[in-house]
Amino acid sequence: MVSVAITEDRIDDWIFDVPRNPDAGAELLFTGLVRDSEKGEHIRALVYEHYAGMAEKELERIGREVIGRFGIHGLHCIHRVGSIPVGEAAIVVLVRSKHRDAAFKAMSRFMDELKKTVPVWKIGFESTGG
Amino acid sequence: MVSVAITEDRIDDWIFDVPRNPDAGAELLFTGLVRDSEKGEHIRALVYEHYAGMAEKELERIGREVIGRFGIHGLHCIHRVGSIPVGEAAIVVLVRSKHRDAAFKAMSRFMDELKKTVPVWKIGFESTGG
Amino acid sequence: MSRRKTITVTVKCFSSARELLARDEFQMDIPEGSTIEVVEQEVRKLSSQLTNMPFMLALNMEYPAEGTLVKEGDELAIIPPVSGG
Amino acid sequence: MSRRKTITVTVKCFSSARELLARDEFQMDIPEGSTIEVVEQEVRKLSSQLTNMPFMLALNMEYPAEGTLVKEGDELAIIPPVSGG
Repeated sequence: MVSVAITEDRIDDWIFDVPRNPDAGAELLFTGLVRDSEKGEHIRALVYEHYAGMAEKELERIGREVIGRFGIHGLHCIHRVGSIPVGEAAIVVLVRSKHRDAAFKAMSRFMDELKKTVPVWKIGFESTGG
Repeated sequence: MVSVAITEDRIDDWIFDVPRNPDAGAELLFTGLVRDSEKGEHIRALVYEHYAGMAEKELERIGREVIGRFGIHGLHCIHRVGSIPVGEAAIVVLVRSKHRDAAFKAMSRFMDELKKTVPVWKIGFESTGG
Repeated sequence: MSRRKTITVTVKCFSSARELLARDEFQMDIPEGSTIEVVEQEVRKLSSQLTNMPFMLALNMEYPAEGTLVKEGDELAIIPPVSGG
Repeated sequence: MSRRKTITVTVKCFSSARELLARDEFQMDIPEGSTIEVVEQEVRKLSSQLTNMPFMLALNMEYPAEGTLVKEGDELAIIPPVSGG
């Protein structure tokens, strides 16, 4: 099972409201956060844009691909866009599986592929001071 | 920074109350759950025992080792023992780091090492029916 | 000798491509029966800075297979290197 | 000809080792100056089922380095293959 979403709202401490399989032995939650510097400059926030429609489709495609490849139970992802302050989450991904190895591999591949093909861009940042 | 704990209480949805570095870009949370079968038999709960004192020391040693090896910001772990019902968490581990690759590697190694040396044992299960 | 028929497609621009072309999207006329590779060449001719810029061209919100034919009304998008997550 | 001095250590038993030996822990006398390897041999002699059982011996809540000397009052523990996490 795959679910994906893109939002301009805050997604910190996001809870995916999806039931677990009774034979789920591993759950892995990844949170990608906005760091306090970008290209050596101290920043206050990062601004993300996305290609609405395609970004969701592409996230879902990659999600399905890793489910098939690693036999995990499910992958759920929410990506925030717009202006994201430092320290807040840009992405939260949940993977559930029977065993932990598959969860680790699926999460790692999902993030690697996302960073190659999903049409989301950091288009600027708000710097501190000045 | 490492913190470890062992408890007989429920640890599902555990929140580690530790502050993040401002340059933390990745957070990985692993939850190990009790599955509904053990050695082909349907079960209701798994019973864990541990070597009090040494289990904590060993978790901390491995935590320090992966922090040094992968340069992550912190690792925090809580392990439940006693009787754990199916679907509930036996372990929750949080890793924080600047980049996601280090977080994935650190989590993976921590769990691999834990399963080799930390004195915690599944000593029995409560089967369903009968 | 009949003139070759043309079709019209929409091209969306994102990130650095939008900055370069100074627009969110535009219409483009291309010969009927053009493959995605032919369209990419046409797009690269729009600006000297686009010529060697790394980008992928999406077709109807997917990355098309090699040789895919572009049709009237299709939505294309210039996808500069992505940086999500 | 003086009798060789002995020291007393505590040995804790966990999981399958506790079942086998039917106790949580016991005291054991060993010759002074014994290494952890010598103590392990003594422990394996306690039960025929222990002889070839896979286990590690912890010393004062750590896995000792090869050749570590065991001292009076030390806490040892029989650690069968672990299964936490």
